[in-house]
Amino acid sequence: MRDERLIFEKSVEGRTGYSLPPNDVPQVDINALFGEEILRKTELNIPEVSEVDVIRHYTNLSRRNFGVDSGFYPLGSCTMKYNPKINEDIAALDGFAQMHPLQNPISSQGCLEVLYRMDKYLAEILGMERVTLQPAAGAQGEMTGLMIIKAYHMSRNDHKRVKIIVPDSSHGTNPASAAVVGFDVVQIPSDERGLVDINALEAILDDTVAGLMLTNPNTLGLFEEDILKISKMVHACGGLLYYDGANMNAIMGYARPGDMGFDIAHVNLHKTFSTPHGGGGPGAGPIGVSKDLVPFLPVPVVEKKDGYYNLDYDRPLSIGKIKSFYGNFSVIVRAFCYILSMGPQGLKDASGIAVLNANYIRKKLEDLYEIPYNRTCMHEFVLSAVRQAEKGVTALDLAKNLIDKGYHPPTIYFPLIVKEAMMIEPTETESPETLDSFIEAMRELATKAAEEPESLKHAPKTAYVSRLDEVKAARNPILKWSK
Amino acid sequence: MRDERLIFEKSVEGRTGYSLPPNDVPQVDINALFGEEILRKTELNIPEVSEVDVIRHYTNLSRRNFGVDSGFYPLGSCTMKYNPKINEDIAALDGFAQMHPLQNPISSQGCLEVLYRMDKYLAEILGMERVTLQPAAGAQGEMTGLMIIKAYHMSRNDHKRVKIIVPDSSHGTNPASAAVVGFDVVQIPSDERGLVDINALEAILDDTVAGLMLTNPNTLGLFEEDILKISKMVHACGGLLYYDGANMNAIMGYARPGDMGFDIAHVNLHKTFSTPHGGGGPGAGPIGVSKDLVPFLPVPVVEKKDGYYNLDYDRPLSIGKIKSFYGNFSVIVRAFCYILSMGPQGLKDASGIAVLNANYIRKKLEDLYEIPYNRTCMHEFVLSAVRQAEKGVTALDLAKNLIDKGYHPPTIYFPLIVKEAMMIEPTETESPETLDSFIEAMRELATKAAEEPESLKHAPKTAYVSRLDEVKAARNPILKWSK
Amino acid sequence: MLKTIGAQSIDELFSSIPQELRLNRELELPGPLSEHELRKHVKDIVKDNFDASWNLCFLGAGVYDHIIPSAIKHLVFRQEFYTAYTPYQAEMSQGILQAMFEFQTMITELTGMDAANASLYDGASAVYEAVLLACRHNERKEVLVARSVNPEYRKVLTSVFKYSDIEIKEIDYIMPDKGAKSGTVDMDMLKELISDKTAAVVVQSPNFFGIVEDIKAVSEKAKEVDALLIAVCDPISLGVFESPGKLGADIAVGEAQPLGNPMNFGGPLLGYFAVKKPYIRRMPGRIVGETTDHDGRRGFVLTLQAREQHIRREKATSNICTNQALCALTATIYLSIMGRKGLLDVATQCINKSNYAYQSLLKTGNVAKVFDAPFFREFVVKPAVHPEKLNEELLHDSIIGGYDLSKEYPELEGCWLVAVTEKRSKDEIDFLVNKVDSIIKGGI
Amino acid sequence: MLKTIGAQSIDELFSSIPQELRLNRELELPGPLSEHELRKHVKDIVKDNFDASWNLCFLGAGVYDHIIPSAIKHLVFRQEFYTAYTPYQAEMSQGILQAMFEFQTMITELTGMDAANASLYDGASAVYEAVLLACRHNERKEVLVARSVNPEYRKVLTSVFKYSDIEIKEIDYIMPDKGAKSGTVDMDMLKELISDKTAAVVVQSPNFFGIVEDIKAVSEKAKEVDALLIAVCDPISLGVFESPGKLGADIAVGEAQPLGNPMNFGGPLLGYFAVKKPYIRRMPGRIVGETTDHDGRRGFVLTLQAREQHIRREKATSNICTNQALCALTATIYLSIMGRKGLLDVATQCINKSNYAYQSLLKTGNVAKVFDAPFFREFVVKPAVHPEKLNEELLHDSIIGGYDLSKEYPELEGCWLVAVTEKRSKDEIDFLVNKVDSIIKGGI
Ligand SMILES: Cc1ncc(COP(=O)(O)O)c(C=O)c1O
Ligand SMILES: Cc1ncc(COP(=O)(O)O)c(C=O)c1O
Repeated sequence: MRDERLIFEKSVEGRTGYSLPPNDVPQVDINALFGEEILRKTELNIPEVSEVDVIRHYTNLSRRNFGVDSGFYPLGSCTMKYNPKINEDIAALDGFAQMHPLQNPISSQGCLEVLYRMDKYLAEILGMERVTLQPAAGAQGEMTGLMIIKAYHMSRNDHKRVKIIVPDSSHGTNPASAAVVGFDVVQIPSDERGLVDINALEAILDDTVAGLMLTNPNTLGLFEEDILKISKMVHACGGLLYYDGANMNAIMGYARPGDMGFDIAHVNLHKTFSTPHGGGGPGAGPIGVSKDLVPFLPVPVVEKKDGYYNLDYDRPLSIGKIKSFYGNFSVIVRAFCYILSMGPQGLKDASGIAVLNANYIRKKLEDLYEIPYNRTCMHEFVLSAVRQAEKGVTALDLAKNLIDKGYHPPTIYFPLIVKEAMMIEPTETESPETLDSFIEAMRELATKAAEEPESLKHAPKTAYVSRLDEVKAARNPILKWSK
Repeated sequence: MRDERLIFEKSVEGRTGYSLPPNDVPQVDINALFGEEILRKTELNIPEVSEVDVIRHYTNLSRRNFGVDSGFYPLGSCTMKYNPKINEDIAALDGFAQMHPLQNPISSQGCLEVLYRMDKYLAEILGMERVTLQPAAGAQGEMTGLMIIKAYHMSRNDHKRVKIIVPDSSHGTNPASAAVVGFDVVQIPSDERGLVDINALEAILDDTVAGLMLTNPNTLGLFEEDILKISKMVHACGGLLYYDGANMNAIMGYARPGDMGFDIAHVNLHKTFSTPHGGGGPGAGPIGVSKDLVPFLPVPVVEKKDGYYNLDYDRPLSIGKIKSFYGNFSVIVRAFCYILSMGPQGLKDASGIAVLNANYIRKKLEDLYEIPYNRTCMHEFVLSAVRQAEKGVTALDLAKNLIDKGYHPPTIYFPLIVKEAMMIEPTETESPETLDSFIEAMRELATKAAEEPESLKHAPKTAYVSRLDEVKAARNPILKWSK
Repeated sequence: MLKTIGAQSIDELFSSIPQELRLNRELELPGPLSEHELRKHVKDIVKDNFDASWNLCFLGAGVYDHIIPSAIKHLVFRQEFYTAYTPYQAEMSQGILQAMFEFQTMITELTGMDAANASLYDGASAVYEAVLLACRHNERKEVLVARSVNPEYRKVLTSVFKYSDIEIKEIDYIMPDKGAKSGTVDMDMLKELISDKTAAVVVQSPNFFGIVEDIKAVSEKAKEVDALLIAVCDPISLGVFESPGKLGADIAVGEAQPLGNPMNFGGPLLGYFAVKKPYIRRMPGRIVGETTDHDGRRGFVLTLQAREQHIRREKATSNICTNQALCALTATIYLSIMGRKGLLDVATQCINKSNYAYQSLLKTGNVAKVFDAPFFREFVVKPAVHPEKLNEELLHDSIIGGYDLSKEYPELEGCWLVAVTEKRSKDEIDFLVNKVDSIIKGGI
Repeated sequence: MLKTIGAQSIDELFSSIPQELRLNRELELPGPLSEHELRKHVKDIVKDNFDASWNLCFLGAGVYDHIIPSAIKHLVFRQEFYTAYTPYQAEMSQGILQAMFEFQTMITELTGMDAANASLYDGASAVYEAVLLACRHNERKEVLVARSVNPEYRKVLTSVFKYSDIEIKEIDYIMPDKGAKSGTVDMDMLKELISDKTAAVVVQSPNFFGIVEDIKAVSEKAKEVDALLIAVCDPISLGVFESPGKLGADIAVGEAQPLGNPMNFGGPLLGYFAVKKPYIRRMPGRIVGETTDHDGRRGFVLTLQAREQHIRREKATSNICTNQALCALTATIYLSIMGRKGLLDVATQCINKSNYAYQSLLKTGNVAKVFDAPFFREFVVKPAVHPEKLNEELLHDSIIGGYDLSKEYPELEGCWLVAVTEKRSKDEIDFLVNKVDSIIKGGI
């Protein structure tokens, strides 16, 4: 049943699988029109296969993949909740999918309505004044937010603010985004509670600080309890606060970044708002801003006047554009549907149950695994496989063994501040029975790690391939197929 | 990764996965309205699960199934050709899927146009006068045809015609359909060519014969070369000829049942016309009839007058109705799309290549397998595993070993007149490379059967289950789940 | 490839077809069209259809416009399901086999029967198969069918057995002006016609008028003469009503399109077929059974095949081969998503909403009552304008009106059969009622 | 579950959130809506959209209305693909990993580059990532960008680097009345501005006006000062045109939406990114590499991760994490279905049909020529009525007209950028031409 060939290896000279209308206009002499030197001389190595070849090839490839529709996917920080099918159907409507972004607004009122209303909805959920839907993902939301921070300071002729502070538990995109936009990154440690070390923060706050980026709850799944103090401190020194909303799933309807003192906040629609992640993307990372920052939002902003939606480009303080057009529209449509399906109480319940589920697993594993910051967590928690590692069974080994048990493993080796980290986020869409069987699987692994560690070193055994050699791949990179 | 539970075994009291609008009208007191005795007293054992439970359950079930999109499916007589995706998309359009069959024809002109045109197209392909699209499958087409035969004779006050003749190579539905409609079935043998034995036919033709049912090419994949003679003989004695069109894929554009002397012919849209078989159905079995038989067609017939389509129920000689409404409409839509996509030459080429492919495999296997009627075949051929069976390897064993090699096995033990039959139909949608690898697999099995027969007795090994005990299932039938 | 075969051309491979039979011209057909042209062409056709996505459907009469959960088609159109053939090779078909086993279980649960098959073509074919089973079982030839059974089913019955030795007799329903039971089977007539020649009695509940029949009473009558009771039941209604099995039916059949299947202009539909134990080996169609594999694990196979045409040929219990498996899968997934509670909710909303529509129509004063018995999802009224005219007018307001009963019941001239499912909101019902009222007042 | 945790209520689990931060009211949001209500609600919104399924789209300007084979979405929407996260666990993600490897191979093949990543957000982000790579590579700060590059990309570039030390300078194109090369990069100005401070030159071909640029000439200029050449190329056009790699580009980037992705009101799009060998370890984003498993079988993993943010944090080559994998899968399947020949056919039809439209428009006498250089799929003309007005009128005939260039190029006031893909038939083009002509004659 194994067919390991690439689509290129199935190519047969002259075979075709496409269907186009005949050319019904005069044929242009391409050589004459463009001149030969500009035309492709060597034949393109694009596979020559039939439609049935393509269908079988990618159907079979899909069968070597695992999605949240295949089973439990507690990939911490990534919030792999169920993606309701109705949202897919709606996003696929011709009335959305076949719209050109540059159409006259008179002909795209439906699209603009969705954008306008999503701006309002997300602003309400985040406690912000307005939202731009332009960023294509969380990381681009961060860039946008950082550009706004920069623009804000510049608009006040405050040119010396070159630093962005990030905690050591932050996601890699936070410092990377700051660097792309041209900031200097300063990292501060976490304290013994797993929270921002207030003293360390204090020590570096000065008038070169442009802002602080924070995830709350943080990547340990813990709420930054001192957030009000922190925001006061940062504001006091003239900096702004950026909220990395990847963990927003924990607190919808319970608390809002705006109320915590954040000036800017992104949300990952592909996490909290249930849009599918597509095996890597596309996602969407809208950001909300406080009132003072509204003038800096990217253009265009959708406005409504006398029941008519229009695109406002005339915003002199705007940072400009960060992405073509208006963001990942069809992802936004899905999230729009999600919000309407859930309603206010539904969103709050989602957070409530996400937190309940995480704490339940945490409690059921705390005797067998080290849990560095073992107290009530939010929607996720991080355990450490240090005890198992002593026996030679690493977080990676545990992960690969979970594959054989039918689960997608948790995030491993993140956050960086926990050794042998396994970051477990069950989400609210999982049933108690699923949690119980996962707990059971994790407990079995712990027992095996203690009793017969060697038996855990050879997983996975049931996947399409056995353990893959990542070192080899990086050392001698083969990045494309060649004949 | 194995989750063997039935959906019932995943049920959790009180869990729900459905989404309905709220009841926005006054609540009726159901007890009072209907009286308690008529209301359900015990709780319904319908599973209580969430949407994600359902999605995962049936996604995973699908992964234990094999379709023509998974790989080669040379199931003889069933014509498992590729099902173009565009046809699925079109059949799913609201403008078709959401139509009620009893709507005023003024509001369903589009549907009626499809029916009207399909009638014409199929009539042309079959060489018949008109076609009814009502039968839901081949077998129901047979019933309909047989009812027409009966009605025809009756209309001529010819009451003694109680017999239907079928060859011993015929499909089981032929005699079964005749019996359902109340005919006596007479079976005639095949001769040494694998064709209808003309003498045997001669011998039983008399004025009690209502008709003869024939597949052409027959189930051995051989064209009944004497068909004109046969049809003359049957007609001469006052009988009619019914064409079982399951093998129509062999001769589209090359020859037509109407021209062969058949009075009635069905086609299986789910075979020749590429509509998917759905793991068992639905299909569609339209039948075409010669001019004389048009008055007997089931009602309604779609007619066109001044550009307007209407349903004609006023047909006094009609046999009445055989199925609700107008047949498996959405299957008909797919076949309609197929015909338009292929065009006349495309259909003829399909038959040409189907025949080419079958002969190619036949030639490449004839040295290792017994082929009882080994001459140029049409779209399929039947080999016999008698040589292998001598070593203890049956057609069933070979089939199960093909599963492990990634192929759906051919039809086995049919037609009944060939021992250890394997009926191979590659169809035109398979590439030479696919045929070659299948041939290779079959040759390997032949070699193994000769050299180490025991090694073939334990397949399949790579399927979700190993060989299933059918005898046990039939002896002690468990036909539903109970707690 | 031709070389391997030893032929010069593909045409040569067709030499067994006598020359005079060869079609020496091209088929007269349009095409070929590319995907894009096909899509445009079909869109052009489809625009002449008034479908229920933009028209409010109040038409039922055997096919119903229920809400269909989105998730269904994401599963049913998994390629491994819909591009497979009948699961002859069980080991590589466990997906559909298990699903059919689940379907059979759900159907027995809904109907209160001991076994169900894996589907028949539609309600109509399920009825004739049931009649065939009954007649073969008790070797009798007379079958009594209530006139309140869906006329499509009765027509099919009549056609199929027209020239056979099975005789179909119809039993009237109680006429409109004949009391509280009007619209239900005329028990007096039943008593009159039933005899020890009766193979079976066929009754439908809710019947074609939407009215709930007293299956129990009919079944008791049938039992007296050892006739089988064939109950035709709507599966959605069985969310609230007692199962036919409990009420004495021997065979329960019907149309399961309402379980998640689109209306599809009437096809494919989904016939279900369930029986009490004594009749299991007489059932038509595919049946899936549980067994074990070589390693002792549970698995599923097609079973009791000795009933079927490919083995028994003319002695088979039925001629069916291809069935409606994918529609059965759809129904199985529908029932899984709805669950016990959802099904009850759908059924209850159908009752509430149809009753609301009924009362509202009557309240206009321009629509008259016809029958008295309580109904499920569908009811008969008599508007002051003829249904045919009324429906034509309603179409202008994007309403697909009810069924004109005079087509099949001349005695119910002017009567209108209106279906109201859970899909219709109060606003939509009010819209219908207003339009009906104003059309009538407009005096068309 | 609460008992296990030792809490009384779910609310208690939120006690780490300071009381004053708790939202003590419900969020002000609509809903909840059931599936059916949601569908109705959205249909109501969607009816205000004039989409390209029923309007003829002649608008391009970076996003194109090509024919999309039906098969694509049947594969891309396999749940195992679209409901998966980034393939961090390679062994259970071989499907998407192999597909991304195939994508990378196809992109290198089209662009003539040595390696490609597994996608970026869009053409715009691909351009800024390329600029970043170049500046970091040769430690220079000045970047020359042709004004004939898509204005959306240029705007994003300007915004992103506004406050950084990277400086963006624009190079003009040759103006309409300035000979055969009008509409292409002004090489004189390029020569003037380029220097050993130049990190990179960014040129697009076909450029925003649809005109094919002389990448080779620009690249030769860039090479002279050791600047990198960043070529922005449309992947469909690379079916006929020589690859940027062969023409001297160091980095090839662009928008791959035309490869089977719907327009989706502008998102998601699909940025591709390919480089010559020296720059591989500086690439942004996910990269899939081939390796072997424990048993020596070929397999695929995310590789060269030491470039990425989750390992290198602020020193990463880029901040990108989530990308556009599903759109890349779409493009991969699109290219597989079209194949070498199909891609060539699409490209050729784009040339034929856009040229036919161009000639036909000019022939009316009411539409003037603007540039002289040959174009691909898209061209600039100057109708006698202002594009804005013209487009508004065309909408009445269900035509989505071309792009009003004056928005971004004041000097091209009155100019109209018209895109004609293989999707448009001769009849549709004639319809456009007639309407334009009659609108202009109507003198609006
Ligand atoms: C905490 C955190 N921040 C930021 C991101 C980046 O978001 P995206 O992948 O949408 O760019 C992630 C995603 O994994 C995250 O978990
Ligand atoms: C030769 C032949 N006749 C008749 C039939 C019955 O057709 P259907 O399954 O559509 O009822 C078949 C189907 O397998 C067949 O192969």
